[in-house]
Amino acid sequence: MIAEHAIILVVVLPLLVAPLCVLLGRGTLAWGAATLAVWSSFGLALHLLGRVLEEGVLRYQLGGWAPPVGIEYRLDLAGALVMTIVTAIGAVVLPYSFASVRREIDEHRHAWFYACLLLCFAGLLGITVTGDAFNLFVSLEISSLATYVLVSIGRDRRALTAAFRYLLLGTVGATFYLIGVGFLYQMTGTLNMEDMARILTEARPDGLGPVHSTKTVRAALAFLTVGTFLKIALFPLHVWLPNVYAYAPSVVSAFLSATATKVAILVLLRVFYTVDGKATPFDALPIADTMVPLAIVGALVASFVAIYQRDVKRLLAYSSIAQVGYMAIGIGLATQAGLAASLLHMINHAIMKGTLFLAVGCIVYRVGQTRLEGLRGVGREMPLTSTALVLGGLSLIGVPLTAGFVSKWALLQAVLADSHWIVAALILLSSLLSILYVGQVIHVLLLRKRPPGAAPIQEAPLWMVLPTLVLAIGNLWFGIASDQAAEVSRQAAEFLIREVAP
Amino acid sequence: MGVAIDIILLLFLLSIAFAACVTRNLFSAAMLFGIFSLISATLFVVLDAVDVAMTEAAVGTGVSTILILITLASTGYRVSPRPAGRQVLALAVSVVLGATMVYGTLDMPSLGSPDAPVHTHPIAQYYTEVSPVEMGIPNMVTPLLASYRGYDTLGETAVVFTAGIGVLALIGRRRRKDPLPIVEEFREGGANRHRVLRVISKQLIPPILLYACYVQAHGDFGPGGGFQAGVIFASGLMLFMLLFGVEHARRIIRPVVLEKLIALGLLIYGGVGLVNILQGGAFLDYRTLAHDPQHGLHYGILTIELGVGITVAAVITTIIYSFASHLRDHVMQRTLRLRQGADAAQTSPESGA
Amino acid sequence: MYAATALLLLLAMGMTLVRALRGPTVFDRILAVNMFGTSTVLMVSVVSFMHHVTDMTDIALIYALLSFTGTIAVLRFVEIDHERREMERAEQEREVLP
Amino acid sequence: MGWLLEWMSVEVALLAALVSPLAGAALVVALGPNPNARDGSSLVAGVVTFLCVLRIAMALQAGEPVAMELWEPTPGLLFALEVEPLGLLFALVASLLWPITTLYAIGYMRAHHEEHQTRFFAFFAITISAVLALAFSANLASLFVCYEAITLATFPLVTHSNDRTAWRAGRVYLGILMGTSVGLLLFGVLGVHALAGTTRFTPGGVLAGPLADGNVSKATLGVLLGLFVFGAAKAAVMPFHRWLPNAMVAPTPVSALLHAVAVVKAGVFTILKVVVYIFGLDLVRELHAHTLLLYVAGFTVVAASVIAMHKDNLKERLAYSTIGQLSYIVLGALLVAPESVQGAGLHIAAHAAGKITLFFGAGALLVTAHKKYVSELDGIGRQMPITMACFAIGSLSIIGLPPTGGMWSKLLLIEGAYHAGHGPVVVALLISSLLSVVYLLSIPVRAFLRPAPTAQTGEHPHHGPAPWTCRIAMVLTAGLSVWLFLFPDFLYDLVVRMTEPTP
Amino acid sequence: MEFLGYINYWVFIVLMMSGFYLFLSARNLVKKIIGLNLFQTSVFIYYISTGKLRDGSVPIQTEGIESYSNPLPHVLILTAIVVGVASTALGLSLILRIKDDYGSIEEDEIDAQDVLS
Repeated sequence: MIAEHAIILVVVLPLLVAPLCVLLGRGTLAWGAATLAVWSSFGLALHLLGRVLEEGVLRYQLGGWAPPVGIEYRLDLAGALVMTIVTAIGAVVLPYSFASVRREIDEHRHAWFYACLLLCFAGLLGITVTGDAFNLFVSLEISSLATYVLVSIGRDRRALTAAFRYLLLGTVGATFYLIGVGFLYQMTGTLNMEDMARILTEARPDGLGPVHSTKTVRAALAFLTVGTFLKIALFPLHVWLPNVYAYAPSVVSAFLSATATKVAILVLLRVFYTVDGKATPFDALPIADTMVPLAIVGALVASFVAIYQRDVKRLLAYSSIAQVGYMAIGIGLATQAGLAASLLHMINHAIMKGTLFLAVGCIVYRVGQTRLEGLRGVGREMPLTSTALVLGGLSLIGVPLTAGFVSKWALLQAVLADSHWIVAALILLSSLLSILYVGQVIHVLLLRKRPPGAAPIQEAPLWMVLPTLVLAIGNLWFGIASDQAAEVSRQAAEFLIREVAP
Repeated sequence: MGVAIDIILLLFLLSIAFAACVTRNLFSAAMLFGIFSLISATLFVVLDAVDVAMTEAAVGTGVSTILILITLASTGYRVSPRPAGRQVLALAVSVVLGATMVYGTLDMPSLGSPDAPVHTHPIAQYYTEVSPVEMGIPNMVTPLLASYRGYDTLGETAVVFTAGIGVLALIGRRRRKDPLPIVEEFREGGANRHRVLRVISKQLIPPILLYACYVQAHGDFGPGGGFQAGVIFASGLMLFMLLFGVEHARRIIRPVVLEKLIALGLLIYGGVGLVNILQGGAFLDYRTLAHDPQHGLHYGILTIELGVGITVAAVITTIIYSFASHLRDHVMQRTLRLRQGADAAQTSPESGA
Repeated sequence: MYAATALLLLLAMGMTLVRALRGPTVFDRILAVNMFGTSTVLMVSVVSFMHHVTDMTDIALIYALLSFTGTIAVLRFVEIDHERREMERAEQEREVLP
Repeated sequence: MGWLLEWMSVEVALLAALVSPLAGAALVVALGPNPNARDGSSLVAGVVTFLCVLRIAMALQAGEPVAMELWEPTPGLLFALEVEPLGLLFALVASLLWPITTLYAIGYMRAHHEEHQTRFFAFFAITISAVLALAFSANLASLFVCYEAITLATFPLVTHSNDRTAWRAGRVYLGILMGTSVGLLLFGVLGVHALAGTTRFTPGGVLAGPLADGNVSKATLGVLLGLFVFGAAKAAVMPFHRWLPNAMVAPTPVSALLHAVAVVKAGVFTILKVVVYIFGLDLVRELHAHTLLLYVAGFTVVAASVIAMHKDNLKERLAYSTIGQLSYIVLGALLVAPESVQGAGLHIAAHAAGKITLFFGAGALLVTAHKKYVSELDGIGRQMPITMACFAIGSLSIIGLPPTGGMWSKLLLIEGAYHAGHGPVVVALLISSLLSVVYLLSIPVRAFLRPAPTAQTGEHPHHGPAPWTCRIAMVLTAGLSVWLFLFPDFLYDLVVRMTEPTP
Repeated sequence: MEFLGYINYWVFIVLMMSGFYLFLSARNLVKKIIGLNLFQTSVFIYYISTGKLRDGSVPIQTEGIESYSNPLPHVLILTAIVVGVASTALGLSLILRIKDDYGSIEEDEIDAQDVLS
């Protein structure tokens, strides 16, 4: 029975444990319930990934109603991949959160915090698995609203403005998405993605060519794309991101940076391939011509700005914008290799950003702040944390034998396969910039001396260090034995592209 | 005739939107927004969307406007002038947006055209022709909301739940050991000076609550359902709060109870789905609930509507309580500060300068 | 017949709208909004009879209830704001006096 | 002794050559608390590694193909090993000198009372593993990965002393090596892959096809060649040479093995490999860019020698000498005459044997007599005769005089330059050799012929000879230089096979 | 009549533009929220317009009525309204907290304080 319903349980379990957390009321109990829910989701996600690899697309009719009438859950390989990333990061973050949350969030808010974390988690998973364009909007809003709360629940007042700005832009993005879906609905009469894709290729009732060539559908695509760009934080729509990641509680920064943008990218893929796939959006709109330059400029500008940041979390946030740029480049190429590289980078970026933010969280736990000046020499006294930080940093730069290298390599290859020499050179330039900003952090943490008279610092508690190290080792593991991840992302890309082929 | 009403209402909307853009006074902007919602709700009635009209009226004119007003009461109505450069930029972006949309409308089917894909797609017929027979429920929106797209509604309930938790987490009153010192005039709170208003309005509260129950139960046959009922229920409680003060209202339904109710509603909804799975059906397949599938559907829809109603009523009440408490604390602190200042000024005249 | 009623109602709504837009005092606006709500209740009822769908009267009822509650709420918050301004004025006077 | 090695299959030997240094590193860490066992295990690992490389050499001599594919994380990034003559030569040199250096390091580190010796030996071993993997890489992609691994593994060695200068040097080191490799070398690797569809080292090169098909212009290929020459900054072609003198803050065994043999040779090795197996000699000859690059390398040769003359610090003088000598090899590669390429290959071995001897000498002076500067060395030969004698032999080898192996490689280089018609290069080579006579031979001359500064200061009048392990190591390497003079045939065969690919 | 068939869409576009303009140009946070709500409400009007069927009736089954408007957009907008009010409530409570912590709800004054800290 569980196998049959796994696809829905993976989303619904955390969704329903969230109110349970509130009923339980106490922070520790809520934490326990949340951890159990997330871990079982992780197990189910692995199970689903295996099945998708074996059997192809999985389907589930919610309420027992056949698709265009009811909502359908439809899990393809790309979805399963992102789902696995999200649940894996969740499974690592939750044990970590116990100590960190106690330090950073007021006691009476703990149960609410875990409830919101679960809702955000469930919303993100819902996006990965849904086959219905409107249901995607609902899931998006669940995760977004929960995110706004998560960001602002800490004690830093700057998180409030960050969350507010995120709320405004996020709502605009979601509304754009809604407009796009509305246009598509008007031209197709359905909300099911596959049904939409089918009708888009049909001839119009008035006999004027296929539906996808109408101006309405083009406008719809434009709205969907811009709305999703906002969620992805693609340059120049990234303004909300740095402060959100910088001032949110550590656990939230780690979780969001590793998952939220990835899921948003999946939404983009859904728009481009699953919904509009057969109409090949890249022909209808100048997407590649705008997306690749925006992405590359974004990667450069963000890397450059990151160098001048004096706050570690802000620095990492800007680097996230740059990394999102890489993924967007891969998608903008509109080739299978590019798409596969993007998906692979998605996995790897989740691991490395997760590592880095968790490691920074360990430091925050002991030091209480993230300004670079205040962290001089801290790494020397926290050897395990700084090991994780260094590994994550190397991966971010893209040093061989780390995860970051493999995906950057794949991306560069995809770029060069289309002879975009300048793009490749610019990607390398932004990698060079990443050496500078990562080097700066490592330099301050490890090489500078603690100011005289500073109180000695201990290593963070075991339950925080252990998850951090697990992810850090993931960086190495996916750098050395990355063939499986690469194979899965290649297959996922192939599947998405094959959907395009008529 | 419908078209004429439609157009006049749209003209009203346009004038309000322009006024809202131009006005410098936040209070009038908020009031205009209220009217805007009211008119659009009327427009929804003209466009046959009665359920939406009910919700928009309850939410737009009711909840949103009042929340904005409470916020304004504690933040003030002052607005600093906007720099011109920013206005030009905003205008440019809006025009680009509008141009894209106009471009999009060029190929749209005209309003109400029966040839539009929205109406020719088989699912449209399914919802209007098969569904009443299959479900035995005259209001086509209700089964669509609660069963065909019941999962969306679960998500919607989760969103409401999140909002409730979020507001609690942000401005919910801390369970502090030392509560704020209470200024005596505020202890009673509410409109205690207006005796007549109090007496008259008090009589209105039970009908409102009763009416909420009617809307909850009658959703199968007419406009209404859990969400609308929840909002109406909450507005009844809000009336009570306005008349007798938030402290009193908090004693009637304790915030802790509300918090648990928020969770309970969502759990009821999800629980139905899990029971369906245990019964061997798909998630939210109510037909498994009874031997006769139609009965099962009715049970299921009633139960989840109840869940929605509970969560929504609890969340809206919680939100309004939290906002009102926040405002009250704000006013009280201010008064205390001023009093202390006044005392200090009286005792030592030099310090005032 | 219904059409004529509807048109006249729309006229009334338009007039109240002008008041709501022009103000000039807060109480003008509040009154206009309240008035507008009442017209809307009537409007919905008229539309309901035009369509022969009696269920719409439920909506009219809700509008009426909310309009009442809303007006009280608005007045209450205006009152609070008024009190605050009084206090501020008192504060300023005290600062000016010494 | 062939029978001794026969029982091991070639594949096993290949893997074992890479794994045994790593295993050695693990052992070193595990045995850290017990210095004797730790250092012993390090030595044993070195010997085992060398034997494995020998086994591979025997297989190659016998004409067996030695290749294996490890894994392919993403398409185009294939980790594969394939042994060819040049790689074998490099691996032989590195693996032979590793146990010797270890022997030396044991004495040096203990006499110098260095801290963190466990860490030192562990990273040393990891570096060697990466170097061997680089030497055996079957394609540019895996070569690049190894190249970066070497940079990272040596970083802790450069910053070993953990003081301000060390960290500053570390920063320059990492900055230049990482920056050039990511910015230029990686771009070159990807460019090759994009143009040729493969990065496999193929006799005759892989880029001639795309050029013939008109997919790429000569100018682009010239730029590509430039990316490699400057991108492999470990070769220290000016202007990317500054990391090498900086890296001299590391303990002397590091300078000796890594910054005279393994790391810097990884750079020139990369360039040689690229010229021979990616571009192909014929193709490079057609590119106008190669002349330009040739003059850059030639300038480096002369300039480095001039700078070396002005350095009083012994290790820095040797560092600049290394820069010059490395550019000899780059020159040899870029001259693209068969003789010069052979000479370049041979010079990898000859320079390694010579320069390591010199560094051993410098280290012995530092640890025994606490002398860092050339000007302090007057008359020291009488107290440390073995050290200074070996130093003299090493100097001869670098200069290219008999009875040392350096003579053959220089001869081949000059011959190649002459055949290729590059007169100025011949002149540059000769000038540089003359200069090296001045800056290198002057040292043993001072040590033996000048009188000691007779107890003016009275510091360390009788410090005695260097530690015995150091002396053994020095004698071994000096002997190696001489042996290369007497029996160059084995290596010569190898380099010839490189330029005349077996069908 | 063809022109009238599009007027809903175009008016909705103008409404949406004004809402978006208010959202972008305002620096007062509450005003931004009001603009956002106008923007969203206009989108709701658009959705409901798509479901309208000429001569169709309220989608509640009644004797003697054959054609009904499509109820699907109604359901979608019910959900969207709820989502809208949820984010409005969250936004406003954030504003209250910002007012508490910064003492202002004007964007540039808050930014100025953030830069200083």
